[in-house]
This record gives sequence, C-alpha cells and structure tokens, in this order.
Amino acid sequence: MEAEVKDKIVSIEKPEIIAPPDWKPVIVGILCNWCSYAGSDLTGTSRMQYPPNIRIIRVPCSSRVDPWFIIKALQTTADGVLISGCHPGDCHYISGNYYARRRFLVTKELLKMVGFHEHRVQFSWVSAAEGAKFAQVVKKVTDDVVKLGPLHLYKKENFNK
Amino acid sequence: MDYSKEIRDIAAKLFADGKIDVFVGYRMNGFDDNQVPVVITDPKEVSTLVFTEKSVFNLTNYLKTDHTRGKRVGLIVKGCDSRSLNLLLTESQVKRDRLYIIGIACEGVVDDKGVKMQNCTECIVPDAVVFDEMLGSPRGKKDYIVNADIRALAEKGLVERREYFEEIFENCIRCNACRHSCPLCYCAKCCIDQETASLYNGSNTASSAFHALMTWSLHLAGRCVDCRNCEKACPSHLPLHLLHKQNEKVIFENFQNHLAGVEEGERGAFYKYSLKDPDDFIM
Amino acid sequence: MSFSTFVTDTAGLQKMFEAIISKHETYAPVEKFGKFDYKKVSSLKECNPDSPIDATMSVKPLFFPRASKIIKYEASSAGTSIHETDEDPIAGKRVILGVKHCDARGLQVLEAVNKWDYIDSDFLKRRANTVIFSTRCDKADTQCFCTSLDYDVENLDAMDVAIINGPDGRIYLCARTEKGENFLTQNPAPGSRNPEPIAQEEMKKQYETFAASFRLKMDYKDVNEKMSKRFDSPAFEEASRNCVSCNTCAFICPTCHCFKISDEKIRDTGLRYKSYDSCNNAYFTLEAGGHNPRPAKYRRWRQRSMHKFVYYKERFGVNLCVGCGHCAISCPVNISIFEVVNHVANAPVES
Amino acid sequence: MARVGVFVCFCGANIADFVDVPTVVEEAKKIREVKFAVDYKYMCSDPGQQMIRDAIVQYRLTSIVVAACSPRMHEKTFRKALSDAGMNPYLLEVANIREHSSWVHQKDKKAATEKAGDLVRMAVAKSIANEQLHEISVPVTKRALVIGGGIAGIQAALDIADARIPVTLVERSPSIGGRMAQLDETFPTLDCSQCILTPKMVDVASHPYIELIPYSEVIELNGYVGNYKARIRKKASYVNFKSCTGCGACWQKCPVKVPNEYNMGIDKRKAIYTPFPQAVPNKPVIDAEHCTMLLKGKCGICAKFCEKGAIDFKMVDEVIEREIGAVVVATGYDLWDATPYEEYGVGRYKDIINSLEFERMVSANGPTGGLPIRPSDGKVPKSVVFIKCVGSRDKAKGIEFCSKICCMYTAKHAILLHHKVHDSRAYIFYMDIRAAGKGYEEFVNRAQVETGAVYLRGRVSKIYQKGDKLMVRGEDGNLGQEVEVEADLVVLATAIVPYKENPALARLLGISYDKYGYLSEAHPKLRPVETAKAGIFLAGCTQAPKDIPETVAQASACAAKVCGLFAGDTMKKDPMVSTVNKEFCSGCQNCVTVCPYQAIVTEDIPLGHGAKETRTVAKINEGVCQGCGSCVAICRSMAINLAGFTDPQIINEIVAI
Repeated sequence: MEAEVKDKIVSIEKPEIIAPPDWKPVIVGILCNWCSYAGSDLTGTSRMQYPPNIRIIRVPCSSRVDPWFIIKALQTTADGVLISGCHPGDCHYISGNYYARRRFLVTKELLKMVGFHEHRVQFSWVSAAEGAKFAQVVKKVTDDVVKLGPLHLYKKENFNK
Repeated sequence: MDYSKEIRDIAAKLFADGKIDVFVGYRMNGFDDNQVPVVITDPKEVSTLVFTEKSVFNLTNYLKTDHTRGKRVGLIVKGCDSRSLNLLLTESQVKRDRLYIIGIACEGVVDDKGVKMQNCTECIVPDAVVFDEMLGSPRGKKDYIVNADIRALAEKGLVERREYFEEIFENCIRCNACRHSCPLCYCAKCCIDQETASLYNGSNTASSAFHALMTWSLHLAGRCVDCRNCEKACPSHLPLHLLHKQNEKVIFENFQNHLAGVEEGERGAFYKYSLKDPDDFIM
Repeated sequence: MSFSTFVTDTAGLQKMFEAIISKHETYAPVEKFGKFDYKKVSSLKECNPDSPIDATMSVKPLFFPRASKIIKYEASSAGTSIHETDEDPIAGKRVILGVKHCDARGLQVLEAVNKWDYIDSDFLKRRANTVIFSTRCDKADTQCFCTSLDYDVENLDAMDVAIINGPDGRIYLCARTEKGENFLTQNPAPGSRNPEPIAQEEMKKQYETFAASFRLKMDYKDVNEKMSKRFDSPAFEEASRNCVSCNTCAFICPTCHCFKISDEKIRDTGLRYKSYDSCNNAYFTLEAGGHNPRPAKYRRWRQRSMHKFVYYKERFGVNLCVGCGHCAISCPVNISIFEVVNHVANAPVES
Repeated sequence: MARVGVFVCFCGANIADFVDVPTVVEEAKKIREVKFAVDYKYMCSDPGQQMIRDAIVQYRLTSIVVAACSPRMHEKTFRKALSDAGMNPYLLEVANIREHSSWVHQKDKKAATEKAGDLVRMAVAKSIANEQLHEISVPVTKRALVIGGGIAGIQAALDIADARIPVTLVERSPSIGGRMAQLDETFPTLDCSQCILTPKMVDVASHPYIELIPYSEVIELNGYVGNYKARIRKKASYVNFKSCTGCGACWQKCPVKVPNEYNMGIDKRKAIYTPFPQAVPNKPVIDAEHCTMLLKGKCGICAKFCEKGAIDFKMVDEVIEREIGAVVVATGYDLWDATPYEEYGVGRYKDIINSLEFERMVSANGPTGGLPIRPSDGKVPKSVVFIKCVGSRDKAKGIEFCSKICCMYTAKHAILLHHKVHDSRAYIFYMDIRAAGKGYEEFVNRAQVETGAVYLRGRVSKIYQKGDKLMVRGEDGNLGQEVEVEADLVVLATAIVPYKENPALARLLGISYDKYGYLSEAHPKLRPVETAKAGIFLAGCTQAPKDIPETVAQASACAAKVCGLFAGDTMKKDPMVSTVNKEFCSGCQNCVTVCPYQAIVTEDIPLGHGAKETRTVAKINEGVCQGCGSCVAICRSMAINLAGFTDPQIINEIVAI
C-alpha cells in the first residue's frame, strides 16, 4: 500500500522543485485520545490497511491542538498534517472540539492565503467506532499529499530527511 | 477634524481636578506636519496637545507601559482604538475606573503623505464605542467590507500568492516591532520568545519569521481591531494587515459576524463557539 | 600608495555599473515594500545605485547577517559531533553599489569591535572581499545629523570607491583604498584617469550648503563627557517615555551589533545561529536565575545611549553612531537618538 | 542527560510478522539518549515486565519507552512496572507499533518497520520531556447534599445514607413527597402511589444519616468536588417544629382559605397548613402571603389554640451552612401551561382539566373523594376525552420533545376512569403510543381491551361548547376522516417541563442547562448521571422527562456515584491536569471562559518581589480539572501547560519524525 510515487512529482507551491525518486510524503497526524485515537486503534484491530506515511501523535482533545503545532510540523517534518477529533456533540470534554473547530478554520484559511495548498492541512471527525473511516481519511490525505509533492515552504534549513 | 482645543481644555481640567496622573495624547513631532504620541505627567505640557486627522497612532498601546500601569490615565481613542481598549478592559488589562476616555467620532486619519489610511476607508466602527466624553458627531456603524487587498489576493493563483508571501517573510527582520506596537500584545513574555518556541525558532531566518508572524496573527485573530500600529512600526514596511484582515474576514463571515472589541465584554472569537459554526471543511 | 581618480559623466557611470553587474556578484539598493534594502541584483534596472538617502535599511546585514549559522551538530548514541556549516554565502568577492556614506561609515565603526578581543573572522573576511561604491552625500533628510558627529567632507575612507558629483555634470570616481584602486584598475573605469584636481573650493562651498541644510545640529564635542556625568539623570526616563520598546531602532541601525545565540534542532541534526538582538528588549539582560538588571525601559535606553556615545568612544575612540537617522525614521513614534542625547547632555546634573 | 530505555515487543506474531523488530531495536540504539534497547516476545508478560524493572536499575534509566500495542491497552500495566522498580510511572511513553503499524501495513514490512522506528523515535523524544507526576489526592467532605425531596431525592438520600454517608436533604415545600405524592395509582402495576411512597418518606425522616431540611432552598454553592460549601435558606415556618406535635388544632381553626396546591387548586387549604395528611414532617407551616396575622397583625387564632405554644409570628428566615462533598440535584418537573392552545378553549371552558387535576380527582384522598367530576357543575362525567401530546412534540406551539410518560399515564387514567365510573367511556386522541418499558405495552392493551377506551389517532383541531357538553373535533387518522366526540370532561396530557427555577439553580451551582431548562448531563450516553461539574449529579425529571422506575434507577445511580466518590478519605485523580506559570500569565482570563469545568479561577499575586500592588493571574483547581487542554491551546502567553501533554513533549514528537 506504499503511496505510489511517479517519476516526476513537483512541489505544487514551488513547481521548480522536483521530488527525488525515493520521496515519500510524511503526514503528521494529531488525534484526540477519546474518539480518533480510539478509532485508529479500531482500524488496527480490524486489520484495515492504509498508507504507512502517517505518524500519529496523541493528545487528550482536539482542543489541545495549538495552531502552532501545525505551523511547526509544516516547518519541520511534515508534507501534510491531519488533525482529527470527536464528532461535534461527542466531545469527551463537552465543548473542546467546538473551540478547536474555530481555530482550525481560521488557521486553514490563513495557510491557504500565504501559499499552502489547502490539502496540506486537513481535518476530520472520526469516532471511536469509525475504524473504516479513519483508514479512508488517511488514504485520502496521503493521496492528496502525494499529488501535491514535497513541501518546501519555510522549511528549517537543517531539515534533511 | 481638529479637536486640539477641546482636548487641551479637557486634559487641563482633568489635571486641575486631580482626576488623572497621566494624559496620553498627541503632539506635533517638531519637524514636519506629522504627530507623535506624548505621555504627559506635567499639566504644563497640556498646551502641546493636538488632535487632527494626523493623529494616527493607537494610544491604547501605552496602557501596557510602566508610565501608565496602576495610574489614573486620560487618553484619546478613535473608533478602532476604542475597540482595542474594549478588549483590554474585557481581558482585565486595565481598570475602567482608572481611565478617563475621550472618545472621538472619527472621520478617518491620514498617513505621513496625507493619504487617507486604507483601514479608515474600510472602517466599520468610526465612533468610539467606549468613552467618558465624545468629541464630534457620531457617524454610526458601517457595513463590513472585505479588505481590497484580500480581495485582490483571492484572485491570484497559489504560486503567485506563495511568491508574494515568501517575499514578506524573507523581508521580515524579526525586530518584533509589530508585536510591541500592538496594543493587544501585552503578554508578560511573548510565546515567541519563550524557550519552547524559540528552541526551534530562535533565529532570524525566514522560516522563523514565518512561524512568528503566523503565530502572532493567529493570537490576534478575532481580536485585531485593524488600527495598523504594527504596519506603522514595521521598518520593512511589510503589509502585515493582510494576515489580520484575512483572519478577520474568515471570522466575520463564518462566526456570526464577529468583530473584535465592538461589544462591551465580548471576548475574542476563539474564546467562544457556536453550534452553527461551519463544519463542512472537516472530513 | 597614491589612488587614482577618474572623471566621467552619468552615461559613463551607468555603463560601468552595467559592466560590474554583469561580471561580479553585485549588491545594490532595491526597492522592496516601499523602502530600499541592499539586495543581490542582476541588472541595473532593478536597483538604484545612487546611494538613495531614503534607504531605511542599512548595509550592515551584508556583513553581519540577521541570522548566520555558526555551527552544525549531529547527535547520536556515538556522541555529539560538530561540523562546519555550509559555505558562507556572502564571503566571496563582491561589489556593493550605492552604499550610503553613513552606512559605509557604520561598517568602519563596526570593524573596531570585530577586531577587538574575539576576532570575528567572518565579518572581516566579508569586508575584505567586498568593494564598496558610495556616492558622497549632498542632501540631508529631516532626521540626518551626521554633521553633528564626525562627518568630514574629505573623510571618505569608509568607501573603497567614492563617487563625487562635481560641477558641470562631471562625476569623479575616486579610489579611496587599495582594494578600490585595484578594482578600478582591473575593471576598466570610464573617463580619463587622474584628470585635473577636483575643484576644492567649489566642493567646499557645496559642502557648506549641504551642512546648512541640516535640521538637526548640535555641538557634539563634549557630548561624551556630558553624558558620562549624567548616568543617574532623570532625563533618560523623560526621554524614553514615548518609547514602545519595539526594537526597530537597533535592528536597522548600521552600528548596533548585539546578538543572541539560538539552536534549531530537528531529528538529530542541529544548527546554531547568531541572530540580531536588541538591548531595548526587556528580556535582553534577563539572567537565568530570574534577575533582570535592566527591568525598566529607561535603564535600557540609558544603556543604549551610553554605549553609543560613551562606552564605545572610550574603548575605540569613535562614537557608535553615524548620525544616519534611520532609527528616527523607522521609529513608529519618531524618537530620535539625537533628541535623546541632546536632552540628556543638556539636562541639569544632579548633585 | 536523559537515559532512555527502549523495549520493543513482538506481541507474539502480531508485531513481529509485519515489523522487523530487531531493526527497530537497532534504529533505537542510534539515538543519542537511548542507553538500552531490547526486544522481547511479550513485553506485557511477567518476564517482559521484569526486563524493564531490571534495566531501570542496571542502566540508571530516566525514562522508558515501550513499543508495543496501543497505550489505551497496556499503559497502566507498564506504568505499574515502572512504579515497582521505584521509578515515577509517568516517565513511561508507549509507542503504538501494533495498532498503528504492524496491523495496518501488513503488506509492506519495510514501510511498517520504518514507521515503527519513527514511532519509537517520537516516543523517545517525548519521553525526554516527560516530568515526574504524582497522583493528585483531593480531600473529601463526606456529606452529600440532595436538592429536592421528590421520589428521586428520597431514593438518592436513602441509598447514600444506607451506605452510612450523612445526607442533607433540602426540600422547598413544607413536606417531602413531590409529584409522586400527588398520584393515585401508578402504571403499569396500578399499585397505590402513597402506599409505596410514604414508607420511604418516613424512612427519610427517621434515618440517622439523613438531615431533612424542609421548607428551604439552596442559595449558594462554593468550592469544588469533595469540598463544596452550601448555604441554605430555611424559610420562616412560624411554627416551632420542636414543640409542635402536629395535632392539627391550628389549621382546623384558621379562618383563612387558600387554593390548595397539593390538590391542584381544586379545593382550599388554610393559611396555616400541612400540605397533605401523610406529610413528612407532619408539621404545619404558616403561609406568610395569606396569614392575616402576618399581613395585618390581627387574628392569631392558631396561636390561641396551640396548646404547646409552638406558633411564633416573629420567626424569620434563617441561613445555614453545610460543608459537603457532592450534590444530587432532583428538582423534578412542572406541567406546561397549555394556554397557547386557544382552539381547545383552555382557560375558557371549565371542563377542560389537566392530567394532574384528573389524578387528584380520582385519588382516594383527593378533593372529590376519588370520583371524577365536572368542575362546571360537579356532575360525574360519562364521556371523557383524553388528549395526548398537548404541548409535547409540537414545535409550533409547545415543545419539540416527547414528554415520555403521558402515553402510559393516560392509559392508566382510562383504566382508573373505568374503575371509578363503570358506565363511562374514555376517548383518547393520540399521535403515537410509546409504550416501551417492562409491562408497558401490556398495560396499554389492558386499557384498550378492559375499559373499551377508544383510541383515536390524530390531533384535536377544535373544542367548542354545545349545551353543557364539550364538542371535541379531531381527525381519526386510521380512518382518515374527521370525528367529533361529545365530551363531559376533557383531560389534557400537557407536556412536562423542568422546574421553572432550574436555570437560576443551574447558574448557582455552576452547571449547564439546555434550552428547555433541563439540566445537562456530562455526556448523553456515557455519563448520563454526572454533570460537567465534578461532584454534582442529576436524578429524575430535572435532567429529562422520565417515569418513576427510571427516576429511581437514576437516583440510585447517583447514590452509587456519590458513594464511589466518598470511598476513600481522599479522591485520587490522574495527574494529567493543567498548571499555570504565574510569571507568564497575563491575566486575560480567556481560559476561565473556555474551561468547560469551571476549574479555573483567578488569584491576586504581588506585582513584583515584595510589591504592594497586585496583578491577577489564573489559578487552576487541580481537583476539578479534567485535563482536556482547551485552556493550554488558547493561552497566548503559553502560561498554561497540561501535564503529560506539554508543549515541549508534543513539539519534540513533531520534530523527531
């Protein structure tokens, strides 16, 4: 299920940059503990397969996600970011995902304006029962990022993966 | 718009009545027809006060300095300034009973070259929303218009936008003047300067500038009142308002027409939520 | 060694600049976001090589960059290894056109501290490899006050090649250093070499008109002494009251050279950077234990003014200020170090 | 410097088949901070745990990374292993290489191995920033406050008290009993409400662990879970309960007559009264709004006839304080006012009554001696129309929700009508019959078959008077035609709504309520008894409409929650809570707004070292904080951090990938 890398993938934001042939995108996934992380565990226990490019970070709630986690991930290791939380109304902490949702929308639009493709940072609501949805979401995000090519914006200079 | 005389009279009376310790206003800069802020503690200096369409700087920025903290302060606020003052009050940074606020029904201010500032042409709240005394005749609220530059940017392609902003972040020298001149940046120590952030973004590279400016604008999202103090301070003349106006647009259009600091006691857009907030961008 | 002078006209100069840009790595003032900054250029059209007076950015970053890499390190279980950083991108042979006189003087002033105690070889190497073209200044901006300091019409030593606008459209191209002389020899200069001497009388008259056009003037001779007597003067507090501590002044100053060191580590690789800092920053002097010897704004202002006009002078015999007025122009509230110093120097001395 | 131990699990074949475990170990060994790395077949087994314990001692490790299954699975197991080796258990990080790698990338071992290596490196990076954390223990005041003395409050109080935990039961009216005391017989068994309720009421009064405070209200609640302080206002009863014997001489002689709330205003009570004969406590109170002595200073007849001299006209309200650890809110319901149904003539026609009025009429101790009568002429009705969903399920005029109990009690009313007036007939207009519950469907069938009640599916469109009859016009949806029923009496099953002062009470308690005024539970599915505020629980109709069995079940659940809370002298809490760095806090108090648990308050600290001036900063009550991190992400000053998920920990993870 390795994300398929074609001969010549260019970075969508900087078309002059061509991805090396062995390039594999890195997706940073930040998941809330109670819904999405549990959902991703269910994907595992159900043995559903998805592309191996995502690296998952656990946080208690999507409201713990400070927008600068996203910025930092884009600056350093990530080619794409996925943030996932509980469905609206299902937040383990009552209202956390509502606050998070506001920040995400503004962050997404701001990143879009300064020149990031909107698929670089994506969001999803995945419940603890939606193992299949998690696999689909990861596949979609990975496919999207493969199409966008490597991210070369505002990267730290010593980033040499 | 010239309220110099009125303001001198008010300030003199406030000092005479012992109602204030400090007055923050404007004076002529002494070499051309532009003005600079002035922090007055000596009633004798009241005669230097002026207020015209050249009174640009948002004086609420001075409420975070040692000269005003804990003192009784008289100050002048235009529409946008009063919005930041409103937020400072809501966020418990100043005490209302220590302030004597001269509100201005603002007709718009002009930049150094005498051209009306862009934020004034797009101003929504020209009249001071919090004041003890109002000068000028109120003009009422205007309809929200999306910033002209934001509209122009939306027309551009991804690569073009990237090139434009890359130039902005590359030209940022990270002097942090924008932050220091922002009345709403009052943190004891800015997160950008703290270890956790600076461990990875301490240098003055473009990447760090990207991090700093993005974080800064997100911390002001739903709070920025578009006074343009930051732009006035920026030695690189960067169009910083783009970041704020973009956030303002997204917030206004999606979060029940939220505008920072217009309503008394209303907090920034990120400190509340509505069940009706858009959800369609989330998978 | 005696230095050559060439005389030419605007067209000749243009031609020469074009040749330089096509042959050498060239930097020149480029307009960006409505202000001038020194950038690498590939054609004359992009830039203004006439030392534009309203350049708000100094040439300092081309010698002391806003952020420069010091070391690169790698951490693994075998231990931490330190590597040389990549090649310094601005250490090679290059030419900078259109440097303002005060900016060039700033480099001269900075050289003193870079040669003292720790020898900053990076700075000196960049300086040694750079040929500076500068037009002798003949107009003053509202915030300029170089004449109040040690501006001297004849002292053009900070420039490698000085361009002097003479009478009747004549332009003199004077080598001022060995580096400049060699450069002009190797790169065909326009016009005739060593023509009749520059009309000294006329130039002097020109200077006098220029000097008279300054708005800001003071008698600087005993400023240093006056300032050192007023360390405890409340004048510092008064002068700094308007300051919003934005640090702009230090970042764009052609002579300020405070810096901080920061690490940026990703995975196992890290880079150590040297970046600008400012003594006006409230956290500049914060010690690890939490104590801050300069917590108040006026103390930071005092440090900045005293460093520029007392301490540096005592150590290196030159003021750490060239009177360019960049700081006052860029300051959001138009505080001029000239006014601060003037205010303090003329304040009553406390007994 | 950090010394990290990495322990990679095969999980039998679960991990090892799809991830090259030795490679993961080798990769881990390359990391600077890793001083020991090893693999094992089953890390969670005893020998596996022993390896961890041994390595901690042997290699002087400062944090541990276990690469195995999901932390949701075995985090606790491994934390215990750390504890056993004398290491702080929170220095553990789990790299989830099973659910997140071996099980989901089974077709690409190379990629799965590489990913597992990355996950280990992330966990190592995070663990370096881990801090020693300690379980939080919060002292507990072992006394519960129950607000409301209906069946919910009674049941909760009794269950808690039976566990030998003191309970303070506060009831706003002079007697406990609540709505259930007004009912005649109860569905689906038709046992007499009073017969099953009064023994419980007596138990409450006599229970050594229950302090009953009737005729009083909670006016203030401060503090946090385990450590609340409640202020209770005891309304002046003007009767000294200590000397009163409850003989009744006073109210028999009282000349003032007032509509009787207990009987829904069908008859009168006196100005000094006990609400009903079986009241607990069975002591009268004086209704200050109607007592002539209190209003005009003349009368005092009751005092003259009181042999014990228990009447005290000078009595005033008294405020008492109780320290408590938990609160059960059981404020019950009211009936919705059906006035908006103008087309029914509500308020115009006397012979339209609501279900509780009917309930009182058919009640043996009711104002009519157990016989339904027409309020207009006192005649016994033969044809009675029951209309369901009056106000319920009606977004336009009433309330959107289903009141849940009306279907059942209307069936009961049909049966009771049949029992009391044998030659009568009940007509029931309904939308749906919702009879989900043990024995409920059977009960409805019984009403239909046994009593011959006519069930008409459809809404009533109009009621009008014709002679002394009420004509009820509606639609019979089953036949698809309009019907008109001639009725002697119309009974409206009006919607039930929460106690009208619920919003005020909710604000006082610091809990949330929905748009109808029902108090909000912490989670609609998994925490239906708790509120968002730790230590406050909900029982009965204060949370949503429910019948008696459900109410009792929820009340007992509350009791179990309270007992659980009070199981030790202190409460143990996960240390994953937020903390404020006062130096950086700018006191904007946005975190106070965002916190869903009211866990953040403010405090004033000196402006500088030894300064007199103060500044306000946030303070987190770790007893209340649930560790969501909302405050952390919105704190612009980065003055708040969440233990276990600090900014450095998460950033370390991000940059280590």
